[in-house]
Amino acid sequence: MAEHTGEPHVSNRFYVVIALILAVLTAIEVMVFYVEALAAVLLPILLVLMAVKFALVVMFFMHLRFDSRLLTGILVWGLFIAVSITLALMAVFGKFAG
Amino acid sequence: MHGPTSTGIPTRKLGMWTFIGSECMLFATLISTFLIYRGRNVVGPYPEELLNIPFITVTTFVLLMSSLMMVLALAAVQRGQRRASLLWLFMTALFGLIFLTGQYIEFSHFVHEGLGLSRNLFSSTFFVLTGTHGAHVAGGVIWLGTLWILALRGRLSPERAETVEIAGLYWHFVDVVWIVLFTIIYLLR
Amino acid sequence: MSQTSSGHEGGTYAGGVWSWLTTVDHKRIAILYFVAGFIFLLIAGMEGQMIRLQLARPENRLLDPEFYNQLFTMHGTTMVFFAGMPLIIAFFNFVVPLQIGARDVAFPRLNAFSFWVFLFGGLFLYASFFFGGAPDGGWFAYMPLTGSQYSPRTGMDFYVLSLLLAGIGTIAGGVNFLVTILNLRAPGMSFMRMPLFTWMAFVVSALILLAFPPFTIGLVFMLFDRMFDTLFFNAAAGADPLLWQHLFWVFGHPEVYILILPAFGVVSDVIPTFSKKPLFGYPVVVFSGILIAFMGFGVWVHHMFSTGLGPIVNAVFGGATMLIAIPTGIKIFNWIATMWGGAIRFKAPMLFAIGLVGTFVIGGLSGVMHSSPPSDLQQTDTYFVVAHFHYVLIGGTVFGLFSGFYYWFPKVTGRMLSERLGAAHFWLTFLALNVTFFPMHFSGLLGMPRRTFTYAEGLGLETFNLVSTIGAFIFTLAFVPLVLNLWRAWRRGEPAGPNPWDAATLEWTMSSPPPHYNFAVIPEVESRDSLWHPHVDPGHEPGAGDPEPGGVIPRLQPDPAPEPVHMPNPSFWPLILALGLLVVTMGGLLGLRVVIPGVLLTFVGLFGWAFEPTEG
Amino acid sequence: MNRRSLTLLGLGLAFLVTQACGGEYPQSALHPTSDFAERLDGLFWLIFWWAVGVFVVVEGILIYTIIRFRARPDSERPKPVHGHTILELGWTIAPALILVAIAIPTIQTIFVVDNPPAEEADVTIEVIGRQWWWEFRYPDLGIVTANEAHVPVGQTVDVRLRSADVLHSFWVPRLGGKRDLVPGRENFIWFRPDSIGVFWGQCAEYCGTSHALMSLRFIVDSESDFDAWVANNQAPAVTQSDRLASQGRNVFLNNACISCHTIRGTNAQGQLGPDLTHVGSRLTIAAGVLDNNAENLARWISDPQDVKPGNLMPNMGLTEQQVEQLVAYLQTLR
Ligand code: HEA
Ligand code: HEA
Ligand code: HEC
Ligand code: CUA
Ligand SMILES: [Cu+2]
Repeated sequence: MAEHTGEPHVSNRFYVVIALILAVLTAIEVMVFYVEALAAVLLPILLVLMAVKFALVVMFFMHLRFDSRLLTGILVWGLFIAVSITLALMAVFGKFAG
Repeated sequence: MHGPTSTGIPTRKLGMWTFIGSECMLFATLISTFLIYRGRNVVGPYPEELLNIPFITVTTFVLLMSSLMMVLALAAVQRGQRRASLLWLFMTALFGLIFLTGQYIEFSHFVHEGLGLSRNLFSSTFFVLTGTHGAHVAGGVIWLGTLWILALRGRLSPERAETVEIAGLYWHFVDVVWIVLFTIIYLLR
Repeated sequence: MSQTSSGHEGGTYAGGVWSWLTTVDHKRIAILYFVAGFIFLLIAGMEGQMIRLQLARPENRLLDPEFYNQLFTMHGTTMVFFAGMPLIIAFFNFVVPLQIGARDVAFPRLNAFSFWVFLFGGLFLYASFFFGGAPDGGWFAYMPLTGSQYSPRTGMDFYVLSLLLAGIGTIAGGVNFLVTILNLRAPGMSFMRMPLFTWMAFVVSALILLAFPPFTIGLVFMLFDRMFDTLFFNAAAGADPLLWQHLFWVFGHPEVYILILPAFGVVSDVIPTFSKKPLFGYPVVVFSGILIAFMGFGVWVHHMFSTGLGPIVNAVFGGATMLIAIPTGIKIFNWIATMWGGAIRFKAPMLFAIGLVGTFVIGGLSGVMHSSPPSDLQQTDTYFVVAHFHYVLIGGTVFGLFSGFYYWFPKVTGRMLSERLGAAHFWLTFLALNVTFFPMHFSGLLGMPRRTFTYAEGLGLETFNLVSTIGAFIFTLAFVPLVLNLWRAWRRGEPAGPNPWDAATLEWTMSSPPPHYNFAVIPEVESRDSLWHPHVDPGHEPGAGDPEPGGVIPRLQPDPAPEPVHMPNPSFWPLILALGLLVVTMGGLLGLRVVIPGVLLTFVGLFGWAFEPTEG
Repeated sequence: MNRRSLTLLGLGLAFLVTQACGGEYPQSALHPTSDFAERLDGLFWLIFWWAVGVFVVVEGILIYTIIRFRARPDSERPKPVHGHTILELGWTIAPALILVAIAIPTIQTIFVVDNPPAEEADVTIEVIGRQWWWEFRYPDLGIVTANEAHVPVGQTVDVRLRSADVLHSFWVPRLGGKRDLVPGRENFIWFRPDSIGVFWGQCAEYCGTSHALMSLRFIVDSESDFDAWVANNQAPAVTQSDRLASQGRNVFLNNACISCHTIRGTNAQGQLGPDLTHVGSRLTIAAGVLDNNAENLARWISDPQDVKPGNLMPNMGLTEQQVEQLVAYLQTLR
């Protein structure tokens, strides 16, 4: 059951590329925020971009991509409960009532 | 004390990950509160009057880049490149400090505009939420500082890279939290 | 890394107070937890009995309301956080490493740290009695009553600060045991071979990690509202005081399962042992436990049915709550099925285990009555609820813990307890429980609200309350045989030997008490019930050392250890760090001039810890 | 040991049940006298009997098992059994079905009791919870009173719940279940009383020192009695002829009393305490704690803190004589 852990076989360049993508995504986020035309779809866009950035960091900077699946499991469970409770609470407080 | 572990994952690393799993709940609670109370203020100043997107975008960028510094630092330590390790560890901590300074400027601006901690629901939730995150960053900076000193003393040999990796996990998580906060607090209205 | 080599002296300990202050050994930390937790149990129990004295007759003027309100608040808070939890963690500490074939927990020093902050939290809470009075907001401290406007005394500050302090240790413990069980299992100890108690320890650790943060944040909000006038629960500022209730119960309901699942774990180990039959439907029992824990996060609103959240919310959470009856039922039936066709030996641990199965059901069923929102509209905040949760907490948690106490005592001390005294203890406790709390179902339905320091004559509640009060004092009687039993064991308890109960799991393979290093050689596990598994030890000729006819051959640990075993050094940094945090906590009341030295001490502890040359 | 204590328990139980059945229970949830309370009651008994069923089955099997399979000297090692699919399905599905049987009526009831009354309410009462007494307002009738509400039998009463300070919970068991009074929110409960009488209620959410002493009365009148009560309570306070009483009136109006109490028709317009315009006509004082008679009034006025620790009415340090006069006055306020 022991899996490979420790340093991933990726170069510094790879990390720089990821960082660049992150920077670009952040730039896009801020841009769409200012574009009036997108106001309607702002929410979905921003949430998607946020999720992508999140995923990039945990997968590559935090090595989940190369590390034991167990670690991914731990994070996913934590996130799952956390997000569910957040949504449930907001629902109870009528945040989705429109 | 115990040789190969049942999962193959180093014990301290696994510990950090479980801790991170728990931290998710911590920030989720803060974020829930922030979202539930959004728009329920009875007195101003209101967020849209004060939030300075361009400014925060910069600090956000800085924090993102500190994550890059962090991975480079880890890689350097793993490869046993002492000078590189020193440099990147220092940069990570430095960027962290810059972020904190930015936060300090933002906070004092708000207070100056009459938005004290107990002014309205926005200020209460905002300060406690971002403050908790800031505290995490500060803790990370101190941690990185000690690692830097270790490196300086030449005590960060590749065998002890795990220590840096764990600090890195923590640092990246704090960064990830900010990615979420940035969107939720500043961009979503 | 420098380490002690406690090999050939058979793992004996250095004695003395200092050795206890600096110990990082899970077995000794277990004992510390147990003693502290038990003392808190007695204190809280006496508070419960004072409550009963006051309620013995209507319009009684024995205690004034201020004091009564402090009593039930301290009683509840202590029982849940400073008796229930530490007693459970005591068992985690002692049993889990032994059951998975480990020599200690993953982070021994963190383990010691957890204990010290818990202890300091408890002591800090009780200090309130001497500094301006104890907290009096009830154990769930509903805002706004507990805000600075309506509770100007420092009592609630003690509540908030002590629970924050203890909470740090609890979360650290959660990390520690989760990692221990994931990472330190002996070769062959796959998940599906783990004893049920370890399984539940695993699940509960996960529950702790996910349930405590919301509470921590809630407490921080309350602290800030009280000290810095933030507005988190201030209706005038547009906030909703109900948020506190949500945050508390998002934690609170999982918390009650944190309190019950370990008890279920104990019972799932005890019943097979004393029926001489492996657990019926092992995988199902495991998964129902996981399911209970998981569902526990989706039912919190059932504590708020009367707050008027509307039909949809109530329907959803009521339904979700009912569902939990199914996995719990599965456990109950599997336990019975385990006994079915067995050869049941009514030793003290088994008595308490059977007692749990019998009485927990009562509490569970009253729980289901609560889970229907409309019928709960009559029951909530009455003694009917008080009856419910004492049946599950005493008939469940306390019975489970006592079962485990009688079960593992021989392993911990190497001495046997008297069965007759054990039986007396069980029957008296069983009697006390029912005499005290059964009448509360009636007094509740007949109109007695909880948290009332007195009740009017003419409500027809006199008899029920009197009976309850009598019952509360039978509990004291029940403790007599226990105390006698301990005294007797200490004076002339028969030596226990490695496996007095002919049990199947790894903790019974080494001498009792276990050597410092637990396992002289890390075992290879081939099956679930290692010691019952046929021909574990080919080299052993039948007869010699077999526990009893029909018993199988025990595979024992060699003693002394063939070669030296390395164990972590004792360390006083956990204590220093905990002290630092205690001072910071005190600073919460005494101001910056105390906080700052506290922070400094904390850092001293942290760095001393970080640069101390040991693992973990 | 075993058998004896079991029989003992049996006897005790029987005793308790007999206790619960006979007798007067003015605050009992088991003696409903309104449509609302009857719904809750019906649902409760439905679940109760299911629970009894489960209880009997489980305990039955349990006791049978431990007796039947107790270890005997001759009993040899039992053979391991690891599972039994049919059985396990059985004890998963059976409870599920029982729960469905409970859930359906539950949800039906929820949508009745958590929604506003089906038909137009005949009487609307605003209840404002305060530490530690109840203020009742009849917006349509222009009546303000405290701790005792009158309602007509057989008509739908709509109760609107608000809090002036902390959480409280409105509970008159025989008329309906609990609903909390939450600062910043308005809750409601409703019921149609179906018999005349005095029904006791009590605050059911811990609200501080004297939470235990925050009770109330709901008095269900016949139509005519109710109308009479309304007429009487709409009128301002009667003016005194009696000497002692008018002296009391002066004491009242020249003391701090007026800063907290309202007596319509006088210049006493305080808001902190209960409206005393018709205090004399109430059955109890101080939120159901004392019967309303001269002796208790005197006791209350001379030392309210002793009657109800921590309540917001201070000890006024009045002379015997002033108290006597005040009592005379208050009693005339019918
Ligand atoms: C050990 C702790 C523990 C446990 C295990 C439980 C278990 C359950 N609890 Fe309880 N509960 C508390 C501790 C616990 N509770 C405490 C401390 C409070 C009060 C807090 C406070 O206000 O101070 C409380 C309060 C409480 C309330 C709120 C009451 C109120 O304040 O209005 C509710 C409401 O739904 C509830 C429900 C349940 C249910 C449905 C279960 C279920 O898990 C029970 C499931 C078990 C069974 C049902 C029996 C076995 C099953 C079978 C034999 C199968 C067949 C059964 C059926 C088909 C029904 N509990
Ligand atoms: C594990 C949890 C637990 C346990 C075991 C108990 C045990 C008891 N509880 Fe309590 N109880 C709670 C958890 C628990 N309780 C909670 C959470 C509340 C809610 C609080 C709130 O509303 O905020 C509560 C509330 C509560 C109330 C309601 C108070 C009110 O609403 O006004 C009452 C009233 O009777 C009560 C009574 C008792 C009694 C008589 C016992 C008995 O079982 C106590 C048994 C006695 C002992 C265990 C020790 C006795 C031994 C001795 C005294 C011997 C002396 C020894 C020496 C001197 C060496 N408890
Ligand atoms: C500081 C405010 C305050 C003052 C001054 C005050 N009261 Fe009160 N009074 C209250 C409050 C509050 C209550 C309700 C107490 C409770 O039931 O918790 C009350 C209750 C009463 C009641 C019982 C009413 C009922 O229906 O239960 C009477 C009678 C009464 N007061 C008379 C007096 C008299 C006479 C005086 C002057 C001598 C007086 N009060 C002065 C605040 C005050
Ligand atoms: Cu009002 Cu309790
Ligand atoms: Cu619950």
